[in-house]
Amino acid sequence: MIFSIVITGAPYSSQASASALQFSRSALKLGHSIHRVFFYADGVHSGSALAAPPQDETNIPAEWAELAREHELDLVVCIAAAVRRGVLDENEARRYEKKGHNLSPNFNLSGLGQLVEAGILSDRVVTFGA
Amino acid sequence: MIFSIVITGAPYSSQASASALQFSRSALKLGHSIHRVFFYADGVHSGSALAAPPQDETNIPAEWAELAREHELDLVVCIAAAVRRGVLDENEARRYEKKGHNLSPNFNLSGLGQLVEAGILSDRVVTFGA
Amino acid sequence: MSDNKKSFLIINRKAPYGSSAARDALDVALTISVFEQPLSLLFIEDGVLQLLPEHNAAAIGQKNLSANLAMLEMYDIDQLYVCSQALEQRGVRPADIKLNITLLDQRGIAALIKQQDQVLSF
Amino acid sequence: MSDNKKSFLIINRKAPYGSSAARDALDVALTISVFEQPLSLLFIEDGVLQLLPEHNAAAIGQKNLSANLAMLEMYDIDQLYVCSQALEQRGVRPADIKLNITLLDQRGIAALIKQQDQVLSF
Amino acid sequence: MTLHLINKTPSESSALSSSLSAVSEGDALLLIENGVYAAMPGYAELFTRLPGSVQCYLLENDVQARGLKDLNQEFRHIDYDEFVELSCRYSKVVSWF
Amino acid sequence: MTLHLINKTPSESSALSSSLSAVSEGDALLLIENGVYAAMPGYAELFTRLPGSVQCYLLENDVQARGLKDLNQEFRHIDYDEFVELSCRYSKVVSWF
Repeated sequence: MIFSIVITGAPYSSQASASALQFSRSALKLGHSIHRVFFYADGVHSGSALAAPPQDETNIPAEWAELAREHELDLVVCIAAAVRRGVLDENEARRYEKKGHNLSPNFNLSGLGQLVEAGILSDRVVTFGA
Repeated sequence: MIFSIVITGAPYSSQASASALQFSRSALKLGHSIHRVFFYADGVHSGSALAAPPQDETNIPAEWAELAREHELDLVVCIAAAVRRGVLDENEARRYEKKGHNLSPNFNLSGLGQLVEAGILSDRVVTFGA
Repeated sequence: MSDNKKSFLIINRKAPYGSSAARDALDVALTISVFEQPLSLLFIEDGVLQLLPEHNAAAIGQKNLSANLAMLEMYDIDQLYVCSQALEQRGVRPADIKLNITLLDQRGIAALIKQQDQVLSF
Repeated sequence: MSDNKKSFLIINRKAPYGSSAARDALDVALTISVFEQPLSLLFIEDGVLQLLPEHNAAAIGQKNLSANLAMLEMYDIDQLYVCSQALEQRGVRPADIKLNITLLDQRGIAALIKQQDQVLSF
Repeated sequence: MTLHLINKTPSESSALSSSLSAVSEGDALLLIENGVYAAMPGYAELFTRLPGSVQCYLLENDVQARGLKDLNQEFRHIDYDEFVELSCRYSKVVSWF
Repeated sequence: MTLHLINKTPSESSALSSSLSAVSEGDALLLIENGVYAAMPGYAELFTRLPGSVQCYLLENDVQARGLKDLNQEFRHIDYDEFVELSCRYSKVVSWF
């Protein structure tokens, strides 16, 4: 089966990203493929490279990054949702003349087309909501 | 009257920060003082220097910064809530060995003691919740 | 399923302005329509409040949702379904809504969901 | 009000783990206690679910809230009030809760709020 | 006496019902943000059991933003300046969200 | 046939009641995150009107995290692997939050 995952909740204020992570690990372990993970609304904060949770708590952005490296996952952060919430890659930082950028290197900013394309090409879309 | 303001919702996912901004403007206009504005939980995202909302929408972090400059407001972002959510000043970025920092210069990271002290020294604490 | 077409349903359950959910949902709707996929929008619970006319969101520093709703017609998105019970509970008359909508009861909502390939909720 | 003392009430209305609210509230409670201010905690609605024993939050990659609750006793925070109706609605027996709590009905809750200088909700 | 601040619709959280059961004589309710929807005609019954000494207010900015008309007449519409004044008049503000 | 995913308690949002009224014969309900609290004894009545063909599931990780015991026996406890399998078995997943 081809899955895509949608996450609309931020780490800490919702369990969405943590649940999606566990679901994705199980799906991959069972031999399914994950076409894309799409981070929308407050879900974009899962892509922050600056998050520094206490050592004894799950570092959700780091765990997504690790899963992405292992399984070549496509982690897409909605660009419009991200930019207004202060999650920027180098390009967007330049465009908006901001001094820094904070998108974790394993994530990509892109448009809502990536969500719709995922819906078209995947057998199942599972949303983890805020 | 001495007010303090508490904000626990992020811009966009909640109206909390925008409402608090309007309340604070009115309070100052009416001659009251604001001892402190405390950003807690997802409220910490109001302190992001990287937020780049569309030009025709309110830039909430920028408006807080402007109000703070005009009225010498004490804008305090809860350090524990901020660090785990990826809102860092230069010090914390160094401590956690992160390449960038994103706290807007008009905000300060500090502990929950600042919230409690505000509760003790203010006549009214008004919370704008998520 | 032929030619990579999938039918999409967007469920709108949240009131406008208190959060970005209503705007997020409409942005997705317009994008689905750009991809020329069959699309329906369902407004239930507080989602029906998005359809009230004459917003003035400038009063709270936001943009009117009605501009986005008007885009639906421009994009020929005309499958708009509204929960009649949600209107009743809130004391909204169907005539108050200026868009071309189809009222559904619970049974109709369940049937609409059943027909779709993908359902996205907001 | 003498010597800069204010009485604080923290209202806990949210279930644990689904959001950070429960943990945030307890962190504030401990800080208020460090400042040696009079402090009460009120658990209503889903907030009473924080008090159930034997959490195993490692199953979802979080830390147990019970460690934080145990800190309350260490800090001598003993004014713990619980809405009896909220327990009943959820089928929780007061005996299921291992902390030293005082049950309150609606009238008692209103009276408790009335007495406070500052009320913080989570 | 307490000013109760409610910012959620009756169906998006239990904020309103919690506040209604925590009200004392002489308190006030102020609906803001999505809370203003509770003044729609369909929800009138929720407020019928409030003591007569409890004043009810709506934040006009949020009412206008949402295009609301024909709201519950028990509620007085106020602006942000009056919101600040109410916060002064009552001895504390309790937020329900 | 649809798998309905609910992640909120009955009082923190209308997710559960919305999902219950949108269920068709042969669908399934899966409670996750705070949604699992709905299987507490006090809420049993909410599920009595479901068609018998609707299967009900609880995500065990979330049940354990919250220390829940003596839950509604109509619900079968599953782990994440079974959650994935259910998502395959039903033709789509609808999330209520």
